[in-house]
Amino acid sequence: MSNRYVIKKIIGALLTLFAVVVFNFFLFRIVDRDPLSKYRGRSKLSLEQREAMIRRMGLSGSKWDQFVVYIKSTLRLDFGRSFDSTRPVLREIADRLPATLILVGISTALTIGIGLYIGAKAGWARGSRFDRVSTSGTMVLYATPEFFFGMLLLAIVAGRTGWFPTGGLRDIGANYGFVDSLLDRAHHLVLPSLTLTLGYLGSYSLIMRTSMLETLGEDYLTTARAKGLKESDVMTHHAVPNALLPSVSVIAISFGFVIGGAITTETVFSYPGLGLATADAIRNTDLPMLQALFLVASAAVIFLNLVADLTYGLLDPRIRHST
Amino acid sequence: MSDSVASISPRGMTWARRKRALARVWRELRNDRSGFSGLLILLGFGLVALCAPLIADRSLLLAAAGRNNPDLAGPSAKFLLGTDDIGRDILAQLVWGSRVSLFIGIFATVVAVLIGSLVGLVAGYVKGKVATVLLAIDNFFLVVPFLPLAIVLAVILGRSPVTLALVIGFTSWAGSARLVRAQVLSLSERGYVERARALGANSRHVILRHILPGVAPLIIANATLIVPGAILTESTLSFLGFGDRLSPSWGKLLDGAQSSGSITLNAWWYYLPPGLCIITVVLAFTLFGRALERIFDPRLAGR
Amino acid sequence: MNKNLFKILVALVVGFAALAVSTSTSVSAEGELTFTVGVTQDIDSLNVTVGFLVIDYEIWNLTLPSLTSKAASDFSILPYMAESWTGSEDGLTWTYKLRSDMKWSDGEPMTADDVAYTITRSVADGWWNHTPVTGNLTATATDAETLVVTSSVPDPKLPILDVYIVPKHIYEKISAEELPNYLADDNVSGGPFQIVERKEGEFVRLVQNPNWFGKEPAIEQLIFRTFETAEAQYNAIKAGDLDAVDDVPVKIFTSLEAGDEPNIIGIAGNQGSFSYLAMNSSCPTGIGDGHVALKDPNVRRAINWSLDRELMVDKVLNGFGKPAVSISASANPAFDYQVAADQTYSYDPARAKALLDEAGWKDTNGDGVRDKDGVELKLRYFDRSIGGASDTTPFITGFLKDVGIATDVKTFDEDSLGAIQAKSEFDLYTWGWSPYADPDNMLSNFTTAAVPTDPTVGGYNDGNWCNAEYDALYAKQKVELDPVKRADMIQQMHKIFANDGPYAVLYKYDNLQAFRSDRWQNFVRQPAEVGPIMFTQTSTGYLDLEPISGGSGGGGTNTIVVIGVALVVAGAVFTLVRSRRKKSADDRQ
Amino acid sequence: MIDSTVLKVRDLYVTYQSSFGPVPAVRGVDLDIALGETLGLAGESGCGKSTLAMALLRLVPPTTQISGSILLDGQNVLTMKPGQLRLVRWAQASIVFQGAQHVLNPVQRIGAQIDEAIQLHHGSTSSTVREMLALVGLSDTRADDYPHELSGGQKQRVMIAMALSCNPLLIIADEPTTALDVMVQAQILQLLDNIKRERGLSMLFITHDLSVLSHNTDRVAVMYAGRIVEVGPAEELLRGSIHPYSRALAESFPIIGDPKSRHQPKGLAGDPPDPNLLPSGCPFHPRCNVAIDSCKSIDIKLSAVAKSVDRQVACVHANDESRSVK
Amino acid sequence: MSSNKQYSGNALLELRDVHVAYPSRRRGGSVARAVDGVQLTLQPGEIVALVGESGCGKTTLARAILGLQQLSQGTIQFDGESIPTDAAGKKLFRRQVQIVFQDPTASLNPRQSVYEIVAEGLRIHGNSENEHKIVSAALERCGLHPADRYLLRYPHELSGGQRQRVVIAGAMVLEPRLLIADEPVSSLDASVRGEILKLLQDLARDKNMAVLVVTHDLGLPWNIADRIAVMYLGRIVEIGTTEDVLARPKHPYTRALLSVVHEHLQLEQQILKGDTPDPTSISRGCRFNPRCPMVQSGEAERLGILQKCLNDDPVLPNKQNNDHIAACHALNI
Repeated sequence: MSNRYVIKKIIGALLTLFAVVVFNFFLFRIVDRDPLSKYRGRSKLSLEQREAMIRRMGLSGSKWDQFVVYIKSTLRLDFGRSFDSTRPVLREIADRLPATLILVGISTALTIGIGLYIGAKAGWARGSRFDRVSTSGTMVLYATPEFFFGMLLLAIVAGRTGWFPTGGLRDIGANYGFVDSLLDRAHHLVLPSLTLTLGYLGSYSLIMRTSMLETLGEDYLTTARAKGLKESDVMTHHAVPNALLPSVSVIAISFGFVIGGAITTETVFSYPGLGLATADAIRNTDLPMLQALFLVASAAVIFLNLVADLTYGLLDPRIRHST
Repeated sequence: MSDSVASISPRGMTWARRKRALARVWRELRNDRSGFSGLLILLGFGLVALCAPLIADRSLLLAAAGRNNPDLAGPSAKFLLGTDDIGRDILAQLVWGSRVSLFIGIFATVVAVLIGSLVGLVAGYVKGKVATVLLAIDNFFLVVPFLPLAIVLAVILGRSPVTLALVIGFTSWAGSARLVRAQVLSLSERGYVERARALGANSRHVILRHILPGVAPLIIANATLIVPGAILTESTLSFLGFGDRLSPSWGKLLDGAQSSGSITLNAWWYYLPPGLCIITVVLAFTLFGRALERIFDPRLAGR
Repeated sequence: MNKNLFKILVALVVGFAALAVSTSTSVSAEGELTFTVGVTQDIDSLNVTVGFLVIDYEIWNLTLPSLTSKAASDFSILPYMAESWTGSEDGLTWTYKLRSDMKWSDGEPMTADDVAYTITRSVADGWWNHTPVTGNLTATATDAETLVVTSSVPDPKLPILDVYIVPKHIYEKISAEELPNYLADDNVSGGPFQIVERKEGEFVRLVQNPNWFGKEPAIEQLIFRTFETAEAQYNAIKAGDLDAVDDVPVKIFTSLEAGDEPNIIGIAGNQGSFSYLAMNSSCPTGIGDGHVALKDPNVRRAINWSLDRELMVDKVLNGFGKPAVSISASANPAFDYQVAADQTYSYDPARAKALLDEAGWKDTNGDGVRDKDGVELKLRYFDRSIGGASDTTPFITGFLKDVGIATDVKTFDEDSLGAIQAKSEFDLYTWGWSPYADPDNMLSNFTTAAVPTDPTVGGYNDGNWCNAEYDALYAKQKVELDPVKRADMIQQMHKIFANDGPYAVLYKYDNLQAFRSDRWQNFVRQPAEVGPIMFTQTSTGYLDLEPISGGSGGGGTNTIVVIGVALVVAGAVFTLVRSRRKKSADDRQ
Repeated sequence: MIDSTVLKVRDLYVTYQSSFGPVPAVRGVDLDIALGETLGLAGESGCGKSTLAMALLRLVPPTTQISGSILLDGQNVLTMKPGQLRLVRWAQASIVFQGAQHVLNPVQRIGAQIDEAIQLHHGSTSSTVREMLALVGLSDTRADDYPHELSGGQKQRVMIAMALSCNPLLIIADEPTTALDVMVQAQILQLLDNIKRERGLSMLFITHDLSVLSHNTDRVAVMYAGRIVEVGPAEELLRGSIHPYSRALAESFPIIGDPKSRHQPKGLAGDPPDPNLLPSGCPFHPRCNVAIDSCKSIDIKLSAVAKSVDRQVACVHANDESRSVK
Repeated sequence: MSSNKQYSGNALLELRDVHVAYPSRRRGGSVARAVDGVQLTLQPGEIVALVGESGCGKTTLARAILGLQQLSQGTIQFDGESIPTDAAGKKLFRRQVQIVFQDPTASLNPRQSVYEIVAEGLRIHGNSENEHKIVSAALERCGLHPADRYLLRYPHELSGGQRQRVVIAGAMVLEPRLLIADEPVSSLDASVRGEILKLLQDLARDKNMAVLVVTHDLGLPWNIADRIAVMYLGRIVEIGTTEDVLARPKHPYTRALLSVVHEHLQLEQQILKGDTPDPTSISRGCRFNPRCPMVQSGEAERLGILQKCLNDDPVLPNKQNNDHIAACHALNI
């Protein structure tokens, strides 16, 4: 992969990120929201105090001044204080980030793994029973809103059987050792990550199936067969690596949807991550939180897209070696 | 056909061609079991949505409509799908909900496809700085996480079905722009476009005669595949409480089912029908759209 | 599947699991008797000068002492920090004798000095949770155990003096400017419990305060877990994850009362919380842009007559509440409006229409909406986005439509709606109040003084309503020390308010709480018979709770379940891989 | 070894399944290739020549019906079990595909692709990637390259190296030089020729371009509509075709300097038939300028020509003295 | 028939020192000099074959003549005038110069019927009178008769040869004076090839239309061309009548090309080494020197021209129309 390719992609990602930052700035200045409503009536703030607070929030002066302050503080990762909790936004986010990282991470890994596996197998054996069953199944998964899965799982699995906790991140205050606390967290993760996985499995599987079908007619597969390779090896060594390529970028773009899925899933399971924070922040019109959450989510997707682009570059020698 | 050709005007011939093309699409669709059943399901839902006033009176949707009805009652002869938590007929809400959900899904798609096609067409046909800028904007909308953006816009713009549809449309055009652009780029390289240029055609001719007819099927197929996404988004927004509370969309019904505890109470008639409607319509649109894709894009034949 | 890819996936999952461990903060290591409460509200702020949500008060009740306490059964005064108190003849000065053995949880002595500091500082800084009580008080600590409080006017709120006492050694370090942003995260407690851990949006964990000087609770550890939905929370108690929940969905509560869950009991407790439709009456001294029609008391009355409160109680509350025509001034039903049956607003759309006709609002252009002098009777109707706050909206808008009043509904978050209220830029909006034990605070909300005049400061008179007669009565009851006379004045105020008032009060609703009756017993309600157990005025319910031995669920089962699931998954994967191996022969040839 | 015939095809029928029904692509073909012999197989697109090539190693889609027999070194390919078939593929007969553009896996290094074949048939060869590359005139640093880094000619060399890597008895070269430039085409043909001679390989050389066959093949078979219409020694067949189709095919490539073709492009009216809709009788009769009435109904079988033992023709005029010599 | 046609009057097409350069795709990469100084004239009714390997610039040159490609240097005159750059003039010019592309399948819009395809040129140029008649006539002239049988067909319903006939008919409706045929038969079946070539030859003769055939196949000019121009790396290295060039090739490149064409049996095979040359790196001196058999065999050194070959770029001598000339130092000894 040439440096030029890498640099180009990195610059592209940074530009998009910057666009998000700018977009954020304007978007949240359109909303009419009193930044000091939290303090209204609860303590007697003098006019000077109010002005000082507004100034500290970067909400005074011309739009340009505000923009400069905004950019500077964004670069310092200073997103101000939450309108709602009055805690620093960064702290709120730092508190909730790990939970979402784990949930989205595990679900994404499972989704990609299982989705690609099913898609590859279905595409390879097009028209077979496995293909028909799995494609129908993945289509239904694809058509089902993930929160509906969540509702059903919650009702049937958690509500009826009690095998899994109905929500939360862990058993609070329980007396657990290291291993037990790990298991406890895993236990709490099962239903939310299952929800998120089921919710997005379908699209990944369909994407992979399509790109598998695209490779099916390729001559190099005939070459591989002619060489005497087993069908399974033809698939794993020749078809899958090629079919993965177009999937990579489509999958990267889908990350944005998984982030959306995290919002509903975390809501259904009261799972205290960034998704739930987003839902709450929107409900409260907590602009500083929203701004930061939006930036974090965008940055995550932009970053993952960059990773996907670079992975693509690594996987595809045609890009890797292009100058 | 050959014997009557001499009498057919060029315009008639074009019509004949269109008719034949349509007939071909129809024939192939008939032969595509999943795509055709998707179409039938959609027609069914469309019919229900159109005939909603005939099936259930609009006044049944009013909060006070359940005045003399039992709350959360199971299906019965009087209430085929039972009642909701304030005693209203669920079937009536489902029927009217199909209107809202389909309207938002389709209107949002129209918005998305219009923006997407225009951007895609321009970015594909015009090269240089304009295309670069358009692609950057497209990339932005492609990469920025869509649901938070849609929610924020919904909060800013309000919650009526129309604004909701606009929001969803405005946030989901990027993919089709990309698709259209790729197709336009590939069409521009085709021999027949080159040939038309060599014949002396200007851009208008090339776009109208070759590029647009070439991308149109793709746009139609793509649109059919955007609708389910828009319906899903609407249901998600409504479920999260950002929909229009006074319009009984399916997502709204699910929200109501969830907040009234119908799942815990085993009131399946409240949460299953809207969920299944969403799944069915999304599935039907997806099957239909994929079938159109197969028909319009021979490359995908046999999928 | 490509073996390498599979390995990468396994590595990813393991990696995330490891991350899970590394980020897990250690939870309490001792085996403590834990009481876990599910709540649908997240703590707003633990700073007693900022917070205002019910959950905030609940935590303060458990962690901040007050001078006296209130009896669970009837709110009568009980000792707390003060063991005894004596008042002067004129009732203006009270001398409190405090316990001598009190310490804050951090070991600092808790003395009369803390009380005097709290009162003095709250007046100076204008703490909004304190000033309604302390505003007219001065306090001095003559020694560690003696506190002298003087009121500038006769004050029926004495000697209870119902405010939270804050630790002076903490608060004196924080300037008035910094105070609004103080997060109160040093967890110094003077109540039965102290906070040991808090995760925003997730939970707050309290343990017994070792320096607590009162009755030792059976509960050793108290956890409030935040849930996103009431249903999820109910499922959690059903599954045994919780011991109690506040806010059970009404339909579920009905099934609970029907005995569907033998291990859970439901308590529908009323402490005066009510919902209302505020109407912008455009007080001349206030600001705002309320609809001209609402200035006319007859239009407001018409709206009151147009509402079918019974239906809303039935459908929205499933019967867990009762229709109301005036506010609840106090959590104590003794102060409720004793309204005669013929004076109450019943559902009478015809009367509403007649009143509107009489007021000159008629539908002259036949569009179904009344108008007068070219002005349509179309009202801006705002409601809140949280939980079920907007459940009445479709009903009310429907009732209004029936009598020819159009509405334009918009939904806001609480703070934004609060900001709109502070500007009085609305016509109608719905909200709710929960009263204190003493009626003064609630009654003060409808005085002319509480009308917002500066949007940055706001005011609680959210009907933007003023009535001289009401103001006069308010001033009188405020300094009336005779409870009977005071109650009488309050009845008159109710009457004025209900007849002329800015509210269409909808109903009083019950707090629907549920408890694991297989694990706990001795549920004490406040007030007796009708009140809830948790989220009361004093939160003494927690101190009374007693465990039923052997009823508590343990975490051990979780491990077994997880291991079981892991085994099943591993088995499935193994089978899958095996079957793939077998089929990998060239079936395509 | 039973005899010196490396490949013996008898009565081979290959029928594809398409959405329009069965498509008979190869209809009763007999072929023999002796040890060290190169047979050229010529025909236009759709005549079934590539299907024939693929069928030899059963590389056709699974739904395709194949009947007849294909004896490769005495063993019938069509009755082999999959495992056995895999052993035969590449080790006994390998293929040089047309359009080297896509026949190499674009995401695998070419060294690995050659090595894959070597590893798979380890028992039958001890050659190394480096040797194979050297054999086709590529430096061994090329092993680390990806297909897209090579030119068309180089890719075809890699393909040849790969085909030789397991020391097969037979190489099936399916349009090995199509899409290459004249000069590169010549290079590849020369390379194939040299290797064939050095190793004593048998080869089936399939092309649509008769002109490349004259130098590189011993015998030539011409296919039309799924069957062989004429077969015989290369020179003889190209210079003096008997079947009107082979003659037309030969004439469509003018001999430069031959005044008969100067300003006289020769072609054949009509189009090759659609395998779905084969004409009755001799499938060539609609385009044939010497067809007689019986051609419409009677399909003449390939049979020996009186004047030459090596030649077989499927034409009613095969033995007309006046027409057979040109 | 005689191969030495005599032409009178002005040339129909005259190329002078035509250069076309593509900017490099990569930064710092060199420019691709696809066409690097070409002189060529075409007389009305004349068929000229432009022969060369892929990448020699022959297709770029064809596109440049059509105005589909910007010149970086030089002039192209049609009918004595420069190719117009304004829209109206361009349109008029395009009417007179038509092209037939290599792949008829790609040249036909699969969504249009044969009628629409053939009529497209007429519609573009606003000539809709008698459209039906003109289209039918053109189709029949191109061997698709009765035309009515084909009008409503779609490209995918036609065979390769029929498609190419449709393409040619589409060009012929405008009655061009110059037809550029870019590898017109290379994607067609061998048996169809001759028919299409015959059609081109007949059209040229009947309509007095000049044809520039771009091809890599030396047999094609022997079939139909009056003259041959051999291109190598953007330059014409040899040009002359078909008979002259094919019978007595002067340039070593032409000789090598001819030697590997199997039907030309007189010459001993001279297979040039190396790949198709790269227009981004044209060597110093004679552009053919890296592959030149004369240089490699030492013959150039023997003749004493090696230094010239390595340092001087040989140019085609000035010439008359039918002169047989080549750009090689060995010819000037």
